[in-house]
Amino acid sequence: MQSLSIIQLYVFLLAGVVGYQVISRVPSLLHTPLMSATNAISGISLVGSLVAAGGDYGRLSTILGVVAVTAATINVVGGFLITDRMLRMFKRDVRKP
Amino acid sequence: MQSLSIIQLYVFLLAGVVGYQVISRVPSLLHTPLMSATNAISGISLVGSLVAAGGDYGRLSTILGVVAVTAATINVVGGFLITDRMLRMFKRDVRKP
Amino acid sequence: MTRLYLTEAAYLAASFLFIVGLKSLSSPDSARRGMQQAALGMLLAIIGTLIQHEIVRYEWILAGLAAGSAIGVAISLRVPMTAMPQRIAVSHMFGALAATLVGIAEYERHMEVLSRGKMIALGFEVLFGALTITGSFMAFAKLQELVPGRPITFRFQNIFNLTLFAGAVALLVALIVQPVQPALFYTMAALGLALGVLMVLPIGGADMPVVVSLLNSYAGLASAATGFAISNTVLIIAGALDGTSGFLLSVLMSRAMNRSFTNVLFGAFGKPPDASTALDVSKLSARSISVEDAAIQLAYARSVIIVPGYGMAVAQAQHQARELATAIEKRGGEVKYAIHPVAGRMPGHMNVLLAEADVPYDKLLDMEAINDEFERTDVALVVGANDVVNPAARTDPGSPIYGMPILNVDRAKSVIILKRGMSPGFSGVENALFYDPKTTMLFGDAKSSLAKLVAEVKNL
Amino acid sequence: MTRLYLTEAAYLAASFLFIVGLKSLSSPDSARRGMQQAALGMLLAIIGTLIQHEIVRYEWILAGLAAGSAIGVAISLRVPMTAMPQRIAVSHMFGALAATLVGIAEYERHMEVLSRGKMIALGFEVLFGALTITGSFMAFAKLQELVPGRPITFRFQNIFNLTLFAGAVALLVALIVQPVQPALFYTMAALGLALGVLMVLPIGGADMPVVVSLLNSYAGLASAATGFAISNTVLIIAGALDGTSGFLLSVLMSRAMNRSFTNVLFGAFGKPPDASTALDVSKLSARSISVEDAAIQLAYARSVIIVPGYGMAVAQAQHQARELATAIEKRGGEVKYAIHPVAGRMPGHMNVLLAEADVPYDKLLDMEAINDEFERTDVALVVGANDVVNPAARTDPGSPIYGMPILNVDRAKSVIILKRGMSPGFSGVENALFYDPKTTMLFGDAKSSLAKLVAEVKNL
Ligand SMILES: NC(=O)c1ccc[n+]([C@@H]2O[C@H](COP(=O)([O-])OP(=O)(O)OC[C@H]3O[C@@H](n4cnc5c(N)ncnc54)[C@H](OP(=O)(O)O)[C@@H]3O)[C@@H](O)[C@H]2O)c1
Ligand SMILES: NC(=O)c1ccc[n+]([C@@H]2O[C@H](COP(=O)([O-])OP(=O)(O)OC[C@H]3O[C@@H](n4cnc5c(N)ncnc54)[C@H](OP(=O)(O)O)[C@@H]3O)[C@@H](O)[C@H]2O)c1
Repeated sequence: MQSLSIIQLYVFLLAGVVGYQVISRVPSLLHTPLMSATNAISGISLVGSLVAAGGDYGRLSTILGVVAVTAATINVVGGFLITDRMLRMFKRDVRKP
Repeated sequence: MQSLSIIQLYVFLLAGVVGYQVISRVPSLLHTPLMSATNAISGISLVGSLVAAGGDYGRLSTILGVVAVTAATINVVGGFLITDRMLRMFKRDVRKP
Repeated sequence: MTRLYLTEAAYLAASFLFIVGLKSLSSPDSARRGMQQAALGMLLAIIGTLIQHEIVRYEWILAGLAAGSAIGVAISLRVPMTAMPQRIAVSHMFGALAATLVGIAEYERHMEVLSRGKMIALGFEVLFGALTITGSFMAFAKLQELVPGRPITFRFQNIFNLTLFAGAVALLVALIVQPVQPALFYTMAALGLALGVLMVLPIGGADMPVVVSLLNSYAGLASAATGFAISNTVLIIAGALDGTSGFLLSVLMSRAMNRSFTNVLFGAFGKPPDASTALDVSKLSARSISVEDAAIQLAYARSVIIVPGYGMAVAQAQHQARELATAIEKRGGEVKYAIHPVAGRMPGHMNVLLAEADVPYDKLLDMEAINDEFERTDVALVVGANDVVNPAARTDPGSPIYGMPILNVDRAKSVIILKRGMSPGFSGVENALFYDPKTTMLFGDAKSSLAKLVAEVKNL
Repeated sequence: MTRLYLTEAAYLAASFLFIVGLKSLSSPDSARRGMQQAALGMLLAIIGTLIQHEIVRYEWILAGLAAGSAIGVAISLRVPMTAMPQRIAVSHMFGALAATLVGIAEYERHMEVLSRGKMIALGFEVLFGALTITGSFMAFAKLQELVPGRPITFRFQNIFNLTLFAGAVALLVALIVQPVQPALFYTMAALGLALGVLMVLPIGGADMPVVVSLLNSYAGLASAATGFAISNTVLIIAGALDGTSGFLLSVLMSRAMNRSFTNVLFGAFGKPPDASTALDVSKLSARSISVEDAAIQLAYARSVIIVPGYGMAVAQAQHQARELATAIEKRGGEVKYAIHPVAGRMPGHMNVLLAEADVPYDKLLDMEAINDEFERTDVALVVGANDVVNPAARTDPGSPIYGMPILNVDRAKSVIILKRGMSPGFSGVENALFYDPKTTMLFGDAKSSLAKLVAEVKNL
């Protein structure tokens, strides 16, 4: 386990570096979509929720799980929808080539 | 073990992404130093060699290990020296502010 | 076994599709496709999870998914662009809620067998999660003006909050030493919830965006912690991405607002800075202008720069702004938009609004790009912007916005300012620009003023 | 336990210092410090390893470290900048050697207990390692001209090589199924060694740089594989970094040379393209110029662009080039350097040479930056460059260099070309520029020609 959680730490930090490099290149033009995009992605906790809801670990786990699934799904569906709605609005000047 | 080697794969790929992003921003001005820099860094296999050479895993391992240590050290020392020698040569125009 | 491989493959794909998606946001052309790929990644992650043997009953899951999707669609399709900040705030709440509940479930299940590492992860997950739930809700409430937007403060507030936080951390430590103490665990969660509220109370509504994206980063950290707790790599990666993103944005924001980030982090920020400023407006007077005259100026200008600000968002005047621009362009004038990094109330706020009004994004120029053009501009039309065009940021070291880079509106040949009255902007600082001889004020709600201008310009 | 933490901390620090170091290479100002930090990282990694309990005897280690350092210093301090490609090639050999030996040791030790995952890792490690050892050595030998630089080819070469490679892979698979087959293991290693040689044989000396950086990438992959085999994260990360870097560079190079990367990967590249070209030089004649006249042109030119090429490297004429530039500048002329991405024989070749001659790097302009300036330039002085200034790349679709972006030397008001004779460059293509009316040739070794020019210009 030991070494596993250490290497997980590496993953976390490396992902952080990647995130930093990627995000710092997003123009302010798209900062609002960025906010809702990361928001949608944070819905990934759905993955955890599914296990809690679907595995049979007793009543409590199921209840908590289902609520969690619902909440996370709102994030995912809502987040990606809104982001797409925003991004659809950004258009090039048609007159220019 | 299973999940360990999978997560190691993540580390490998994430590091690859980081590498890609970092390297693709190195100006051609510094491509030669870059080559020798990565070369020096590849001397990291020294870490593996040390264990082979210093642990007591019998004659063979020690011999192979020592040769490996020597070879890797050449890389590390030589690589960083040369890189530094090159980089030292790059100077701004003194007359300009 | 093979299933396990499938799941892992799905997670791997998801992780990289997320990265690809965020990378695509570096240009508006690639952005949409990229985010669709990210969504695909999410789908893969979900499927990958559902096929696991661990999962035995599906009915509940499907119920949850259905309900969630329904609500998600509902709250996403009609929300106006001006309501984005609160929309985003509220959904951080949902994300954090999920993470927290999962954390609790995990704890209840494994309490007895928790390794130290896992307990640390779970602790962080629940603490950050709880804090984000209430924090986000408060932010939402303030932005939605369910509760008064003004900062709510009391004596020793910071000390009090810090003490509570210390308490929570102490409990966490205790739990790490000996996990099987449910009482402590739930007290810690409760403290987290309390801290969330207390953290946001002293912050003015206008500063919420900083908080919101900070909470975004917390939500990210919470899911990353979940990842550590249930050793799920895609959670760790997605969490890390969100964590950095939220953090980076709030730093950028506070920097653009010329606030130190610590000042932002440690409460009491957002208190409207005491408006004691070099400028005494009592004996100054601003020239107001009639719609007709303003229309004439605009109609015959060769070059016009529109400077939108928070006021445009409040008035929802973006469509009228574009119509005016088109009208002027029809008459041969050239129109550009100058977007200040912190114009409005969230990063990129103006861009989204104007994009919504079909303004092509290559006409939205950011500060660096346009600041030198003001000299050569006949009319700068300021639509509900104030702080971002306030010369005090350049001239008056005493002013709270001193040092914040601003748009050089005052360098334009003439300036027309649309606002309802003389009241100051978010920072509470008086604006000398309003009293500048070449400035004229067109009072009234930005939307109606603009509509009138359009009509006039068309008739000329 | 604490030791284990120390080690892990050291590795973590090392990994990030490596990334920091490479990141710093994005600007010449930060580069040096950054690489020193990377070196520090390496030191940490070494110390972190030495403190492990696993390591019991130090005398051998110290011997190895001492010997390695001695050799490393020796072969690094005096090597001339022009010998960089072979210098780098040879050290890939050492890196790969280390990885391979470690792989063998691991195999001998754990053969019986190897998990499938580990066996895959070990296999890759040894295969790639062996291939890199001999490959790098061949590259070195060719660049050092110990063996003839020209491509050595025979019939069915590609098929033959591919078959061998397939064989090696087959052995690897067999080993994964049943690791305890030393015979197969060593045969695979041997095949790897053979493949390294065969892979490089058909490649012309001038193409070596592409191969060298490809081998850099292989060496990286080998160490990454080591990392997987002995589950050591810093090895994995460093390996991944090298892997991408080497791969990226060789792609960039072949692109700049207008070669598809597959064409580069699959042998038979580097064969001097059959010089059948639209241009028939038999009835053309180039105007040669005397040192005196050339000196006068240069001395009275208001603007001069020096275009260095492989010839300058061969002649080691970089110092004379700088002296000439200074002499011209003393007389009030303005001098710049135009650096083509693939001028010379390795990426950034010209930059390093001129930097060595104390040319400030902000006078080294790359193609994009300077190509428009040639129109406004009085004299373009081409020092041993050929392909990178060959108009055929623009005009002659039949030519092998067609489509490669070139420096617009032919747009300059007048051109002086320093080379020894009329022989073509690396690509073997005749160069119409030499016969252009406004071009004059100053024949002779670049170094001596430049030296003479300096003397003349000073005397004027
Ligand atoms: N963008 C971000 O991320 C962010 C985040 C947090 C804080 N902030 C802060 O927000 C401020 C943004 O500056 P800003 O210039 O855009 O806005 P501002 O300084 O807040 O000024 C907005 C102006 O619009 C006017 N207004 C309000 N409603 C209006 C309506 N319906 N019609 C016409 N005018 C109206 C107001 O004057 P009247 O009431 O007289 O009409 C007010 O002076 C900066 O101080 C920035 O630091 C930005
Ligand atoms: N940079 C890279 O990474 C890289 C890698 C692989 C291949 N390449 C290839 O290398 C070529 C580089 O082009 P280039 O224009 O720099 O060089 P080039 O095309 O190879 O031409 C070099 C010229 O220098 C002359 N020369 C040789 N020794 C000389 C000396 N001592 N004094 C004066 N002149 C001398 C030669 O003519 P004489 O013999 O008549 O003197 C030759 O024409 C490109 O084709 C590129 O694709 C580059």
